[in-house]
Amino acid sequence: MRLDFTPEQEAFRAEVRTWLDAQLSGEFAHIREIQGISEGAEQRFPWERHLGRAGWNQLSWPKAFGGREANLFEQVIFHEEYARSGAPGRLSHVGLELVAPTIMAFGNDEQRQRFLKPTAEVEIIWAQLFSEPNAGSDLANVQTRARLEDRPGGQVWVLEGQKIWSSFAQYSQWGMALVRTEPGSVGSKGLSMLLIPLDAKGVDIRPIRQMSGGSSFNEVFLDGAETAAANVLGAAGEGWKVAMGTLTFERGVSTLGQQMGFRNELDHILRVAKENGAARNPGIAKRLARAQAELRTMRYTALRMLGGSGLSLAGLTYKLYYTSWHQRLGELAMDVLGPAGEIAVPGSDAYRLQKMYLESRSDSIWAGTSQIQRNIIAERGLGLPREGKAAR
Amino acid sequence: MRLDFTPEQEAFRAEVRTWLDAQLSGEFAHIREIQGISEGAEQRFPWERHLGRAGWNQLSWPKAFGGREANLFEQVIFHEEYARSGAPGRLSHVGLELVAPTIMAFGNDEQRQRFLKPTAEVEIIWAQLFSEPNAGSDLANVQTRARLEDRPGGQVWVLEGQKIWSSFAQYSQWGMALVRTEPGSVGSKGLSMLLIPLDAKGVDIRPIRQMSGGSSFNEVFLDGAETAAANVLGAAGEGWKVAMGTLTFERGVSTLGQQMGFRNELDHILRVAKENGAARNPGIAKRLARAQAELRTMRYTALRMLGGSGLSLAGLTYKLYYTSWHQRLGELAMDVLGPAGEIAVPGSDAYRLQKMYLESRSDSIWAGTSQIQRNIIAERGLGLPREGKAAR
Amino acid sequence: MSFIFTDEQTMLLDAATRLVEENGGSAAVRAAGASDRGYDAAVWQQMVEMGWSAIVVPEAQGGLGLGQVELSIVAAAAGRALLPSPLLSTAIAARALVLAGTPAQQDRWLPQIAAGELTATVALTGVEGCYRPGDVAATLRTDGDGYRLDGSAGFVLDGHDAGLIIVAAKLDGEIRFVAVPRGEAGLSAERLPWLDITRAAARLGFDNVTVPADAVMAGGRFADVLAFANATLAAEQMGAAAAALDITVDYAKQRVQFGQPIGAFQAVKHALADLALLVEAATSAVWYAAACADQRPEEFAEAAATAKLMASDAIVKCSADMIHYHGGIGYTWEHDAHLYFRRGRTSASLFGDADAQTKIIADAIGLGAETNDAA
Amino acid sequence: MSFIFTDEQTMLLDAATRLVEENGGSAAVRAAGASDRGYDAAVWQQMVEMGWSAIVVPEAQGGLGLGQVELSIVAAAAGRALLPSPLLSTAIAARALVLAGTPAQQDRWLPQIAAGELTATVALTGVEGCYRPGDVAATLRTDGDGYRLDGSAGFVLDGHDAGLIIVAAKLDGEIRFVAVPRGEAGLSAERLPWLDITRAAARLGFDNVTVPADAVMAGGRFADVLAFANATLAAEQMGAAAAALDITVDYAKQRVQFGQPIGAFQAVKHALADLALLVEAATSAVWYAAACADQRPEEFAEAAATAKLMASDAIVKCSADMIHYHGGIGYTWEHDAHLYFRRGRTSASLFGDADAQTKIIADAIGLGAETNDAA
Repeated sequence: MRLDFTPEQEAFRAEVRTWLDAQLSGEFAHIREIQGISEGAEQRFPWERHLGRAGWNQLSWPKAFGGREANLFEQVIFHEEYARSGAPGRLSHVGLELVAPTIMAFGNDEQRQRFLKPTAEVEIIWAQLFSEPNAGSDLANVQTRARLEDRPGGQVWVLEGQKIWSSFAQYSQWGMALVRTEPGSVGSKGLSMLLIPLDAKGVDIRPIRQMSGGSSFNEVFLDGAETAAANVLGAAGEGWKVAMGTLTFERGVSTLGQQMGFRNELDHILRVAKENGAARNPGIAKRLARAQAELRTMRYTALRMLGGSGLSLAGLTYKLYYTSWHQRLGELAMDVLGPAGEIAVPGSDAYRLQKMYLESRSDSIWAGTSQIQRNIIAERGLGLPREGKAAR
Repeated sequence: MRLDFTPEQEAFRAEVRTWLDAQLSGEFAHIREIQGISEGAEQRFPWERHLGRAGWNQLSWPKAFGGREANLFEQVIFHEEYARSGAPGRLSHVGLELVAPTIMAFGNDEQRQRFLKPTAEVEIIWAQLFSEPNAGSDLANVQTRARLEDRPGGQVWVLEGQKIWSSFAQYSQWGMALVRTEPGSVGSKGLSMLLIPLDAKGVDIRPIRQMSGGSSFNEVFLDGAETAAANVLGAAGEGWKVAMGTLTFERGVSTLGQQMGFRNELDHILRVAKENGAARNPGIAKRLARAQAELRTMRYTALRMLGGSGLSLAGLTYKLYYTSWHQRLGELAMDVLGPAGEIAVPGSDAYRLQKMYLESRSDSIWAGTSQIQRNIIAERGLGLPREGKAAR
Repeated sequence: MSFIFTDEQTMLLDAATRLVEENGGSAAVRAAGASDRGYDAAVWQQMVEMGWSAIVVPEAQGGLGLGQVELSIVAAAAGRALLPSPLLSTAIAARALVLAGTPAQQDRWLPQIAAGELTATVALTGVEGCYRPGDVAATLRTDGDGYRLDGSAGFVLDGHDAGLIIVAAKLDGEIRFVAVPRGEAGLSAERLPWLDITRAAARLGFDNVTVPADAVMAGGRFADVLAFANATLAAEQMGAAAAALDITVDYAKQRVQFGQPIGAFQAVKHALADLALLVEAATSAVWYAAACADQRPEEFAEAAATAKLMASDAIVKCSADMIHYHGGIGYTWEHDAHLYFRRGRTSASLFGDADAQTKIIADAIGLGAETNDAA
Repeated sequence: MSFIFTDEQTMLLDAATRLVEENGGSAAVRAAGASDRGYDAAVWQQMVEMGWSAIVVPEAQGGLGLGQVELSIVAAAAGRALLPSPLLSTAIAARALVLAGTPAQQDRWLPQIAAGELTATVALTGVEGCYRPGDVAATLRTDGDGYRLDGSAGFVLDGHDAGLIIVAAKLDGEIRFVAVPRGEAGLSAERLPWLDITRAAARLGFDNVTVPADAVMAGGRFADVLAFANATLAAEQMGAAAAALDITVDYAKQRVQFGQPIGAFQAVKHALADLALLVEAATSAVWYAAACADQRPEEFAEAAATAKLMASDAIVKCSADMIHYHGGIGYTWEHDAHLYFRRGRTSASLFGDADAQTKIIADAIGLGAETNDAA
């Protein structure tokens, strides 16, 4: 139980900070201004490519794939420094945090060779194509089909179906798609994980306007879209196993970066509360103090989760905890602003915080609804029995 | 949508008030001092018999059974005045509010003749013998058995089994017992509702000490207990139907009396908060105001429920609403008292409110747990589908 | 004592429900909210023809002389569909005229309002949107025989469009209402980019606006006007909350995941049951407040605050859960869930937020002094 | 940086778990709590033999010189079973001596404490049980070369039994700690009829108690002593909360209703999952505070307050739900659920309730002035 970093780790922190400061006061100074998860894509991609070329995107990767093999603490330090720098979150998140680890774990050498470096350097932006209109919480209910067909250049998978809620698919060149490759199969059997090019014919990507006004999510219509037969990750028919592997990567070190984002949001709210006098309302002050206490607690929970071995109860609870915290923070932000917060003039505190308030409503839906999270905590964490089959 | 009473109703109110004031400043003056649901039984029974002889216990009953056939508004008025008088709640509640209406609805003339008058006059105190150790929320899982046997004086039911959570059974002469009369039957089939004498051989009543220290509940062991064959309510085998009828009587006009009890508790807490300065804490003041708002709301919900026709959504929500309100009131009482409330000297504010705090924890358990209530609201009130059979 | 509608009230409810069903709907509501006016004038004309603009206007001034129960019936019906109209703003302004206006003022304005020839609104707060008397940011000063009005007002419903604005303004530290017709020189109005996109609110500016002496009303009714505003708004909120619940319940019956409707899962079922509690509580509180307005004025301030508190809880929670239990679809712009969610937040603060309402209740139970620092 | 126990810490945890399992249990805990002392001296002797009385005593005074992490390990283990002992009171008193005592005072008392020859406690509040400096109700006045102590103290853990009492008292308006041995003339102690029946607390009276000059300690450490008290109490609460959850989970796996274990119903399952969140949060906060105590003193005040807040939430909610999900059985005197519930309420207020803890956190994030009126 040690809180301090070693001198080597502190030296690494200095290296990260120096590098970030140099970039963000120089060529990429403008990048700090970008707020919100669906803004400023055209400026953010050059920055994310720059990070990849400097090796930061692949910090923890094995050296064989161009990584630095950074340990947990170095990763923690990098994410802390990155968030502290004020640079925005990553549009390339799906590729870096979900697809690349999946390729490392389930891909063959050829796939690793072909995809990892361009993914790290953000030459390939990835979309995750898992959910469907009728496969939300019930992910195994995938209906998108793929069949092998002969083509002059060799066999290809031909895809038919519709995917939805694909973050940033509108910017993506490739997608990782969970599809049904065994006709007539149901549930988690008969699925395969295909890597598919999105700039090909038969792919139609339509951004979904979300209730906050922006568009991070997309519908992806697959109507005869093709990908080479070799672009299956793991064996054909093992798609469910691969998908479950992908989902475990969601609770990686990047959660610490997310937390630093939360820290920035809370600091923003604190500043507003002090400026506009809301902090003098004892009820508001207590809620601010509680938000602070819970954010600190969350940080230590994340470190316990990352530093421990295996899937801990702490890890299982993490998403539900931050979801609830973040939605309450959104409400607190609006209460701090008062009715004036309902009037959003672009660039104002109210504009940024109102956006956060609205966007936080999606937290309890994506990446496993809060109900799915509670099922997982209860069944996997507490060992409670599954419900009768008919109720699953 | 009228809030006022007619002159006749106001005259009735005056009659009730005058009568109660006379009794409570005379012979029964001491009765106002009794607090808590498990205290002072020896003084309370004479009072309750007095009420019965004066006709108040059977106010709403048909004249044929000795009642006054009072309408809803007169009942509302009586319960308001009774609670306002400061007299304690009824130990004879089970007989008056549950057993008597069940006998009226399902009994035959002989049973009505025999039981109703002594029940109204509290010559018979009744226990409800429904729950069992393995039949709590799952009431249909009753295991207590009764079989008909021949005796010199005629056939009798002979009972074997164990009942539990019977309020005030330690004072009761008779019990209304849901038992299994068809050997081998399961669930809601094959049950009968028997009226059984409790002062006979084969009946062993053991008070259960509850976490607040008092004993309102009992275990009732039936080991060869007997009751005449005629003492079945409704037909043999129709016990479930009768039991369901009984449970609907729980949401009667007496809920208004219960509310006046809540009113007295909130007033007590308000007085303490003003005296000890807790009301100057803005958080406490807000919670007190909210408790007030919700109690007012509850009163109007109860009037809507009683004044409407049939089983309304308002009626279905009522128990869950007051349960949650009352448990929060218990917590608020303790917060108003502060740590000093943890030290309970008999007779002090802390003693009474601490008892209320502890006793309120049972609200969410008895008469259908909060989970059962939510199922009922969702399925009967909102028309949501039942779960898959395996999960029921 | 009676807890059911009269036959006349039931007929009004049925007619209102029909009107709203015929004119509501996602596309119509969105288009009306986004229009310059903020509502569809043809729909308002239908409401006028049904007599809604005349409900709270006394018969002496050509109105129907009905009560708060009737007003709440139509407000709740409109609230269900979030149907935009000047109903709420005009009714509150009419109330203010009835409460505080002189006979001459009432005779001048109320017949026009009842006939639907004039829409009106109230301006009760400054740009911060709080409703303590001290938050009023418009000021009257004497000028010859009359007065001049300066300052500003925020969150004025339909404030850019209404034909008459009843402005709360300070005269020597006391709040007085003044009737300011649209088009008066020095009156400016700017529609606000509001979180609620299904109704219009404006910021008003008063720059040396001429106020004749006969446009100034009696003082002392600020809290009363607010109470009527909140009781009426609460009815609207209650209707919206009930609709949000109903829509979510319907979806939960139809949406299948894991081989059964999601509404068969206890987690969803119990969450919706909890919403039903809130809606029922709001319903009780709203009708109780309406009945008090008409029959027990001494209980009305507390009852109106209670109704606002309960109805705000219901719409805020029902609309948040409406998003959640619809899943991804509920988070899209195209789905109506966010319209209810936006209405939830803005209506909860309009005419005084939960702190303001608990303050009124605390006053009523003798905690007044204690909660002064909480306001 | 590391988030796991050292081998030594793991051994301590295993040994503590064993000791508590062997000596806990409903009957033993109830009997010990109801005894005159409020604990079983034989069990305390075992703890002493395992070195628990010496954990926070420096090696110079015969202690183990270990830290808050080690103290929290044993406190959490004892908390799981609600096992009564003077561990908490004595450890906090030892902390107070280390923080505020003179070398002579430390040399006099700490070796006896480490050896288990002397139990001790702290008296930090008046009879109202609040912990602002102004709530201290004991007063020192000079008397010749020494002092006299008057006044009272409330909620003193083991205050009727401990051999030494470290009393917070006001001297010229400043809080100083004084060491008062049991048996001093003018010191009275009365065990309180406390809601918590598994541990003893007393009200102390000081009637002209003689306090020699060398019994008075340095000033200014009141908040520090409170922080250590809360960090240690939070560990105990966290252990109790985890036990309440574990017992309830076990019951939910076994209790069958409607043909399946109640733990298979989503309603129960999800409620227990929510409790797991609270327990995990408390766990994180408790170990973070313990590590700060030993390694980051500048963060300790906030971390201790956070731990107390999170651990109080966990024990209060887990114990209330423990009653509920056990059904009728959980409401009986014989079931242990109410012991956890009682501990939940009393421990949440002991050494400062949620308002007091949020005040500390608010101070740390620069909201100090703003929340003065909330305390």
